[in-house]
Formats: sequence, structure tokens, C-alpha cells
Amino acid sequence: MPIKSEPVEVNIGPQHPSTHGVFRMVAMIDGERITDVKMIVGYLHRSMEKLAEERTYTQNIPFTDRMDYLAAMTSNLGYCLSVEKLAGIDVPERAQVLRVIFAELQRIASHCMATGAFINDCGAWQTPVMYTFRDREKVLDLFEMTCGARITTNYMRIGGVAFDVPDEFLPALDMLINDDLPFRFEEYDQLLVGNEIILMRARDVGVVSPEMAINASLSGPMLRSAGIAWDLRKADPYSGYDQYTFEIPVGYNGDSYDRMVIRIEEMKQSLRIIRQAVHILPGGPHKTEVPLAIRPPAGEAYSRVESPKGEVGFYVVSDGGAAPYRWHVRAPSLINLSVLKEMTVGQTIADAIVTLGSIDINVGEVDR
Amino acid sequence: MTPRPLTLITDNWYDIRDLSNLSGKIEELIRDANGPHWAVWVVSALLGAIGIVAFIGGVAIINIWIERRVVGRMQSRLGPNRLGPFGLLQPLADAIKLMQKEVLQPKAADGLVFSIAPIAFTVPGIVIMAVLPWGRNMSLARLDVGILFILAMSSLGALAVFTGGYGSNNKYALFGAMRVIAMLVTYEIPSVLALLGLVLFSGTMDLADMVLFQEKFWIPLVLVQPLPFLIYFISSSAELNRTPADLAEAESEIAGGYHVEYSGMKFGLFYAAELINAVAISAIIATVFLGGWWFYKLDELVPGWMIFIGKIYAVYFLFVWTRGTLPRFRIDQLLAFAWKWMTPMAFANIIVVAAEVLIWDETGASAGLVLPLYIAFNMLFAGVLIVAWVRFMGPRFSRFPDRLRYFDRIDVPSLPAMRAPAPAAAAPKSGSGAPARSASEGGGDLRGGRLVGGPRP
Amino acid sequence: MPHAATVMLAGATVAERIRAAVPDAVREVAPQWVVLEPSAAFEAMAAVRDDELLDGKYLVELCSVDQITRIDVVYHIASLAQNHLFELKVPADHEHPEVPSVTPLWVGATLQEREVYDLMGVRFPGHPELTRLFLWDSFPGHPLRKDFLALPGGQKAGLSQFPKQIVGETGGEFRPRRPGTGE
Amino acid sequence: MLPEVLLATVPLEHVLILGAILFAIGLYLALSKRNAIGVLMGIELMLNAVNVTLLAFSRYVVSPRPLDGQVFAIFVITVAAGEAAVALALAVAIYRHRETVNIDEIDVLRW
Amino acid sequence: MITDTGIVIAFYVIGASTVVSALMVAAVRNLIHAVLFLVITFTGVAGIYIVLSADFVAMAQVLIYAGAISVLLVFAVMLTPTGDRRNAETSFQAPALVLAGLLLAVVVFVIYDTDWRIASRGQFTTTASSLGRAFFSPYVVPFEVASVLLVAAMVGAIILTQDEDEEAGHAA
Repeated sequence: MPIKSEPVEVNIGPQHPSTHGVFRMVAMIDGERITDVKMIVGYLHRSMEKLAEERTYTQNIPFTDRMDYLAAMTSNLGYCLSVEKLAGIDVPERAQVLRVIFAELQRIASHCMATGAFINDCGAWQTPVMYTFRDREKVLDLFEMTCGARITTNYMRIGGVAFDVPDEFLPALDMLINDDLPFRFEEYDQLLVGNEIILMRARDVGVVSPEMAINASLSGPMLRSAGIAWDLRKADPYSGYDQYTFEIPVGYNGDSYDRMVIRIEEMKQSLRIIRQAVHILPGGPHKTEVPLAIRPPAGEAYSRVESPKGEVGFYVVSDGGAAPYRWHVRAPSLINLSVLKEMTVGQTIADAIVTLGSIDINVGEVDR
Repeated sequence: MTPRPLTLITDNWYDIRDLSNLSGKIEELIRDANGPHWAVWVVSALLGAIGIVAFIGGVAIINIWIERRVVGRMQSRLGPNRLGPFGLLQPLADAIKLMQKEVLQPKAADGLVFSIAPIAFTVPGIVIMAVLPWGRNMSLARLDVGILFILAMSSLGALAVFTGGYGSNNKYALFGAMRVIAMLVTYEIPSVLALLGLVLFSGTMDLADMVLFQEKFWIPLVLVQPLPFLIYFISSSAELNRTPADLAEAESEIAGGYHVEYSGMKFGLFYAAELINAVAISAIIATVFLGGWWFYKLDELVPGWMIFIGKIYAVYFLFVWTRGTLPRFRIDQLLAFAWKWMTPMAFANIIVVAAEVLIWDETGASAGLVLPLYIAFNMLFAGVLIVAWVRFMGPRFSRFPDRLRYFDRIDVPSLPAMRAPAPAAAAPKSGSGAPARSASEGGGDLRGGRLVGGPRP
Repeated sequence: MPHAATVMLAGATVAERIRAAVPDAVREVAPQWVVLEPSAAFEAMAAVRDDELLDGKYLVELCSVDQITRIDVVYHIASLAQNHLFELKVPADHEHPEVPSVTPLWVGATLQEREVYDLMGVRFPGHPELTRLFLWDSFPGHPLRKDFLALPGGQKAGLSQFPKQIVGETGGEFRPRRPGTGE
Repeated sequence: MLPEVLLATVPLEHVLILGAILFAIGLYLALSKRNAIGVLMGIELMLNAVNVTLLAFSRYVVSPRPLDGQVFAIFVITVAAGEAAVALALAVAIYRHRETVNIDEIDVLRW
Repeated sequence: MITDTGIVIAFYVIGASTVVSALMVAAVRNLIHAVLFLVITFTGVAGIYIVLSADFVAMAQVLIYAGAISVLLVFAVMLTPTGDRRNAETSFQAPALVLAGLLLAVVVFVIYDTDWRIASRGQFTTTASSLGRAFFSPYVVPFEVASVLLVAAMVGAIILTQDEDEEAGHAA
């Protein structure tokens, strides 16, 4: 008869230093091992889908910034693409290239945040977060230069982008992507990828098998770390992504370490894309003229975009009116959490925190 | 005492290079005034104690500032620089803030034990300072069993941590206390064995004699014994609960560890104790490995204890450096690392050192020939052992190729459709494990036109 | 070989594959989607998932649309291997919507079905833990429904104008009061 | 270490009495405590008392090798450490099988 | 030369505090407090060793008793049920008291009855090296036997506290 240790219920969150926002995980632990995990979300639920039904299509764009507030540009892009698909609006060439540039810059900023927070969960005293945030600041300065806001950018419009880039944008972007960021990413490679303690803490922690990844409809780094080469920019090229040559990094056994290394590699690939995009940036209008209260024909459209967290999809149903009849968002953070239980049960609390950090959820997107 | 040729200031009392002259002068005064015999003892003991307490007080304040500035610089930010020049008054502000905070005590806490814990945690750090040699003959207590005294005192720390964890009657605190004790007891063994290697080599347990040994053979022991330095540094960073082994207050896991229930000056004492213990351990490393106050005749010009403090802060920087960069071990990895690597390495090291001492004594060879040979051999030996451990005993990640695969187009392997874990197919309408959140629990509803009640389980 | 860009399968091809497996599952075929009979929905979904041509192993997205007379539960299913996507709809009664849960087929559906139950009120028998995802249990009604807090004249209610509600009279399930209809 | 002529001031008898008192307390503890760990504490105390008397003899009494007392004291300490480990392991094992550590209830020899 | 009053004072103070804390071990109700008082007793006894100028043994005592055995006791108390943590006595308390008193009386009588041959020893400082040499000259065999005993104790303790599944693990 082993020494009886009664299971203890431990609350991780909502005010917990390492959960990303107000996300609460109730874990039943026996000694060090977790026996059961229950997820409680909804602390940040603003019922955006109900609000969107009472605002015009253009007024809904700011909602997309505040969902995944770490990747506002890609959410804007997803929503504008679905409305353009519904209303059959074509986007000028310059706008498409600008959209790609800003989407990739946003990916770099979001992955910087994700990598820094993940290492912080492994226990490093905020040192990596400071470095990754320093690089993220430079990207946000570029956003502020063009659209005035750093995080809730609200930069994309139906039919193109809100403003054309100012003159000093391109030289600043050129200096950033050629002289500054490549050396930073080399630093991350040396510091983080080979670090033995991170290897010990992240290897074989939160493992997802390829079958489970597909069955649980995971997307983004979660899917690619399980060994499935699936990236929407290659599978369903939108906004001119097929003209650029870049590669998708794919992991081997779906553990937290693979996800971290994939995010760092993706940042390098984004740099490649931005260089090619800047090279072929054409002149011309940055937006087609679209009436402010656009009334797309009755019908529905579903379009999706590869955001740093995964596949962000917008399912817009219109009844011909000025406001969408139904406005649904496929939130990758919420769906990526469906495997949290399979990944953490049986491991220790420390591993559960590391696994949660590697999934890289954004509670604004989970709760909408 | 050997005459010192290069003495700028003759050997009278205001020679600050060695404060023992000062105490010697005071003893003379007492004897002239033929005071009682024991008065001499009391006075010299008081002088030493005042010196140490002043050092401890200064260190506890200065180190807060140093640690925050250095870690700040490592994180490419400035660290505190608002209060006073270069933020020097910041630690004072912290201390005052802590002092005026109310000291809370949980209701069901064990009063006596709860308040004794921080004191018991501070005592070892301070007491260790008494045995250290600050100058040529400037040490408060030249114990013949110096190193054993240090080990005994540092082993008391484990109990103090337990009393803190148990006394605060809090699930997290007890959880943290148990973890810390397991870690402290485990890491005591490698540190004892590492110091044993040094005692063997220098033939004495008295710290002052050890420094004289290093002065006689003109070599700091860290060169001769690299492996014990490594082992002692890692195991003492575990004993001090500093990253990479700060399991006790692993915020991301159990919040706060054993001092979660403390507030006000009690928490301040715990925090200061951590710093004092860190300085005590780095002082030991400085004495035993880097040759305390001795530095190639420099102690003729500069007072010995200044060199010693310089070395203390050199070692202290190492601790802060690891704290600033390394992530944290998991508890089982930490303990496995101690048992599977540190202890066997320490045993191997003792055997090698014993052999070396035996050869040295039997052949009676001169130090000039033997020591460089030993340095080379020990360095090689340490390198071989580390590589061997990483290759065979270390965590094996060979089966995961590190580099990722790169695809320029999508490629999804055709996988069998996975049978999801079949939940009870005909689950009753409300789901099998209806959690406690049934509707009858009541709570927020639309009373008075105001949405009442936030999200609750 | 996967298509260069994701192809949206036409309703007809999907309907024809489903009829081959489950004869009476298809209720209506539209150019972009197929409407399934609620009764045979689960078998149709299983057939779609295991069919080699359709190969619907990846449930992209699951949501619900309130069409006043009925509530449609919309499934977007895709095959990553062949890079194509198709849409299925399962209609359910407006007052007591009930659609069989697809969690036995796709684990990804668990949280999405709980969200649909929470915001639209569609029950999913067979779901392991069908409870509210975002709102607290005693929240009256399901906010995404069109009739939620509808004010006179059918104008959609802004969230700030809440009519008074007498506690206890209507029990747990809060029925929005429709002036003029007397109930 | 400290120069002292202890002889004239602290007679050997006082030290031995101290040892005897500690031994008596240890014996009382060992015999009267209900909890097995209480009994172990009593035994540890008795061993300490023995050590005190040993060192007193080694310090005061005439003998060819005065240090033998200290050697013997160290042997007593090592044996006591081993004994404490095994005894506590026994206590935990007993608890695991019989759900209790009270001496009164563990009086049946058959498991 | 008058003797060191400091040492004498030290002896009586430490002796008194040790006896008081030993009594507290018996008297205090909570078992954890009893363990903590026992630790105070151990350190007090180490103080007495220093007064008897046995430095090495004093340090060994603090290291082994106050450092290790006390942690062992605390772990044992933590592992056993909280119900038994009251420091209660068995019914055998009164006879135990009488027995201890009688034994004390006998020993005190013996102490004062025999005439100890007090050695008029002046400076008596034991250095660790002299103790070490004493260890190896006549007592080499007991030294080795002690190490064997410690290993046996360690193995015994581990096997005794093994869970069933761990044993099964090894057996399989």
C-alpha cells in the first residue's frame, strides 16, 4: 500500500505570472504529477461576434485588431480578404505587396514575443524577454511610422491599405531587415537553440503526434512541429504570396522545443519574404475606392490567413444589408488549446507551464 | 612572523594593512592598565564582531544594488538609476519600504516557529564570516577545524527553511520547503566532497593555513583543483537557491516557495539572508580557491582585506551572471544531476588528489616541478570527465536531429484517420462528468438592469 | 497530388460522394455547400471523413448561423493532403436546436461545439462535457441568437438597454419579454 | 584552542552529572513517548549523554592515550547516524503497513 | 593564575540550557516543536564538547546531528499521519519517571563515590591531525567496520521504505 498522498487542486491563473493574459487552468496534482486539467476561459469575452452584427463592414475592422492584439495586421488582412472575396473587389498590386510586408513584420513581432515568453516560462529571469522585446520595439516603430498605432494598427481597409507608406519608411525598413535583425536572429540561434538547460526542459514536453495534430485541427507552429508541412501561404496563396520564394520549417516530434525553434526559423523566412517584397514594390494606388458603408451581395464567404498563432479564418454571411448578418472568426489559439489536456496530464506542473508557453495562446483571441 | 621587507608604514597600530595590529595595540593598553585577564579576550572578540557586522550590514545593502544593476546591464537595460547617483539609494528605499510594511502572520500559523525561521536562516551566513582569514593574522577565530565549521553551519540552513515553510501553514510554502530541503541535503554531499579534496591537498583544515599554503607555493588552488571549483560552485548555487536552481521560489510554478506568507521586515530578513549567504559562500570560494588576502606580494602595498573583498565580489559576479542568464532546472533533473554527476565526480576527484599528494610526499620532489604537472593533469582530468559525462550519462538527445526540415511546398503525409478517444457515445444529455457548475448554483443574473457577476467556474 | 491553391469543392461532387455512402443523408445541394438531414448527419460526417476521395480528416471550422426560422450549424472540412475544402450545413429547429456531436470524429470540435452551445444554445448529445465555455452557468439565454433581448419593432438591442427581469418568476431559463404578445 | 586550566574550576563530577541528567531524560523519553519518533528522539538523546561522559573522561582522567575518548565519541556518532536512519525507515515502513506509529497499537508480532 | 572564569561560566550556562531544552522535548505538546527543541539540545551538547576542548567532535556533532538527523526526524514526522503528531505519553509514563529518577540517583552516587584519578593536565589542545593519527594508529579496524556499517544502514533504510511498485519495478 503506497504512501497515500491525497490529490491537491492547484489553480494556475488567472493572475499567474506565466499564463499569457487572464487564462485559468485548474490542475489536480498528486505529488508532482498532474492527474487532471480543467481550462476556464471567458475572462476577456467581449462577444465581438454579436457587436459586429450591428456595425458596418468597415466599422468591424478595429475588432480584428483587438482579438489577437499581438498580430493585429494579419487579423486585419484576413477579414479584408473575406469581405473582398464576398463583394468581389480586386486589390491594386501595390496594396497587395504592402499587405505582405506588414503581415510578415507582424509575424516577426509576434514570434519575438512568443519566444521571449516561452524562455521566461522555462525559468530564465526575464533576460530573453528583454532582448526579444527590444527587437519587437523596432518593428512596432515601423508600424507607428505608417499607421500611427503600435499594436491596434487598424491599417488595412477593404480594397487595400489605409495610408501609403511615408518616404522615410523604406530606408528604415531596409536598415532593419538587412543590417539589424539578421544578426539578432543569429544571436537567438547561439543563445537559445543550443542551450542545454532549455533542451532538458523543453525536449519531450507537451508532445503532439501528427494524427492527433490533424484530428484536433491544430494549425500554425503546433501543426508544423508535429511534422506536417502545412502553411496557408503556400497551400492557399493569398495577396500575392505565390510570387515569393521561401521555405516552411517543419519539426520532427511535436514537442515544445521544436515549436520554439520553428518560430525562430519562421522569423528568418519572413525576412526573406520582406526583402523580395520591397524589391518588387510597384507604384500606383494603395487602395481601390470602396463606399464607406459597402453593401456586399447576399451570400457567405470563408477566407483564411496564416497568422503567427495559426490559421485565422473569417466566415462572413451577408444579407445584402450594411452590417454583416453573421460574423464568425476561427480563432487558432482556442482550437490549439483542445489538446492541452492530452499534452499535460501525467507531467509535472513545471512542464505544464512550459507546454502552455509553447502553445503561445493569446487570450484576446481565445475569448473574442 | 616572517619580516616583511616592503613595508611602507612600519608595524605600528595605524598600519591599516592588517587590523590585527590595531587590536594588538588595544590589548597592550589593557595589559598596561593591568585589567582582568579575560578583558583582552572580550575586547578582541568585540572588535572582530563589530567588524564583521559592519561588513555584513554594508554588504546586504550594497549587494541589492549590485545585483539589480548587473542583471539590468545583462538585460540591455539600465537598472535602478533614479534614486541618488547611479541609483545608489535604491536599496535604502527598498529597506525603508520593507520596514514600514505591516508584518502579517497567517491566523493558523505557528507563531513561534514562524518568527524564528528568518533569524535561523540568517545565522549561518553571518557565523561563517567569523572563521574566514581577512588578513595575514586578522581572523576572528582561527579554528583548527575551520572548513568543518563552515560545513556544519551551512547544513543548519536546511532546517531554517523547513521551519519557515512549516510555520506559515500554507500549502504552497510547505510544498516549496520540502523541495528545498531535498535539494539542500542532496547538494551538501558534493560540496563536502569537493572541499575534502582541497583539505587533502593543502593538508590543513584551518582556512588561514590554507591561504598561507597557497602563498607558500605561489599558486591559487583553483588552478590545481579545477574540478572541485566547478563542483563546489554548482552545488553552492543550488544551496543558495539561486538560478539555475532556484526551485524554492519558482514563481512560474508554485508561487513564492517557502517565504510566500512573509511580509514586511521578516521577508526583508529572508531576502537579506539570501544575499548574506551568497556573500559568505563566495567568501569561502575566494579564500579556499583564489587564495583569500594573498595576491603575489600585492598585500604588501594594498591592505589584505581589500584584496579579499575584491575576490569576494569577483566570485559574487559569477553567481549574478548565472542568475541573469540561465533558465531553471526541473526538481527531478536537479537531483538526478547531483546524484548521477556531481557525487561520482567528487569521489573520483578525491582519489586523484590522494594519489597526487602521496606521489608528492613519497618522491619529495620540489614544488616547482610537481605543481605544473599536477595543474596540467587535473585540467585534462576535469575535461575528460565532463566530456565523458555529456557523451554517455548526460540527457541523450541524439534521437532527435536538431536541424529542422525545410519544404518549399506543402507536403502532408497520408495518415490513418485517428479514432478520437471515444467518449461515452450515448452520454446523457448533460455530459458524463457534469462538473459542479450546475445551474442551481445561482449567481449573476439580470437584476436591476445591471449585468451581475463576472465569469466564475 | 495536392492542388496548387486550395480548391473549394462544388456542392454537387460532395453530395454525390455522400449519397454513395449514406443514401438519404442529403437534404439539399447548393453550389457551395450541402445541407444534410439532421438525423443522418453523424453517419454522413463519418463517411465524409473516411472517404478516400473527399478525405475530410481536418475539421477547419465549426460555427452556427441563426436563420430566424432555423439554426444552421456550418462545418468547413478540408483535406490537407489533397488541399481542398468543402462546406456542410446541418439545420436544427430554432426553439430546441439539437445536432449530434462530432467529437468522436474530430477532437478539435470539443471547444468549438461548447462555444456554439454557449452562444447559440445548440445542444450536442454525445459531447463529453457540454458546458458553457465563455459565460457563467447562470447567464440567462444565449447572446448570439437573433431573438436575444429583441426590443419592440425587431430592432436589435444594444447591450446597454436591458429590460427589467423579475427573479424567480421565469426560473433559470430567462425568456425575453415580448410586449404585445402577452407572454 | 582556548588556553584554560579547567581542573580547579569545573570538577569532573559536574560534567558527569550533566551527562547523567541528559541520559535520564533520554531514558524517560524513550520509555514514555507514545509516538515511535518520540522514542527515537529519546535514544538519540541517550547517545549524546554517553558522548558527553566519554569526552569528559578523555579531558580529565589520567590515561596513556587521552584522545581515545574522542575517537570513541566519533564512532558513537557514526553508529547513531546509521541507527537513526534505519530506525526512521522502520517507523515509516510500520506506518505504511499499520496506518499508525503509536507504540501502543503496534504490539502484534504477526504482520 | 586564576582560571578562565569565561569558560566556567560558559559551561554552566550551556549545560543549563541544554538540560532545559531536553526537558522541553519531553514536555512540549507538538511533535514538530519537540524536534526543534531536540536540535537546540544537540547544538547545546556541541557547545559542551567545545568547552571540553573537543573541537572536531563538536563540529561533527553539529554537522551530523543538527544538520542531518534532525532533517531525517522532520521528514519522518511529515510522512507519518498528522493524527499522531501530539507528543502524548503512553500509560507507562509514571513508572518511566520513577525508573529514570532511580537510575539518576545511582549514577550520581557512583560519581561521587569513586575517586577519579584527575590528570593535572595543563594545555590540552587537540588538533584535527592528532585526532586523525589517533584514529589510524590503534583504531584502523573499527574505522573500516564503521564504514561498512554505514553502507549497510543506508541500503537497509532504502529497501525498508520502498513502495510496492518500485519493488515490482526492480523485480521485473
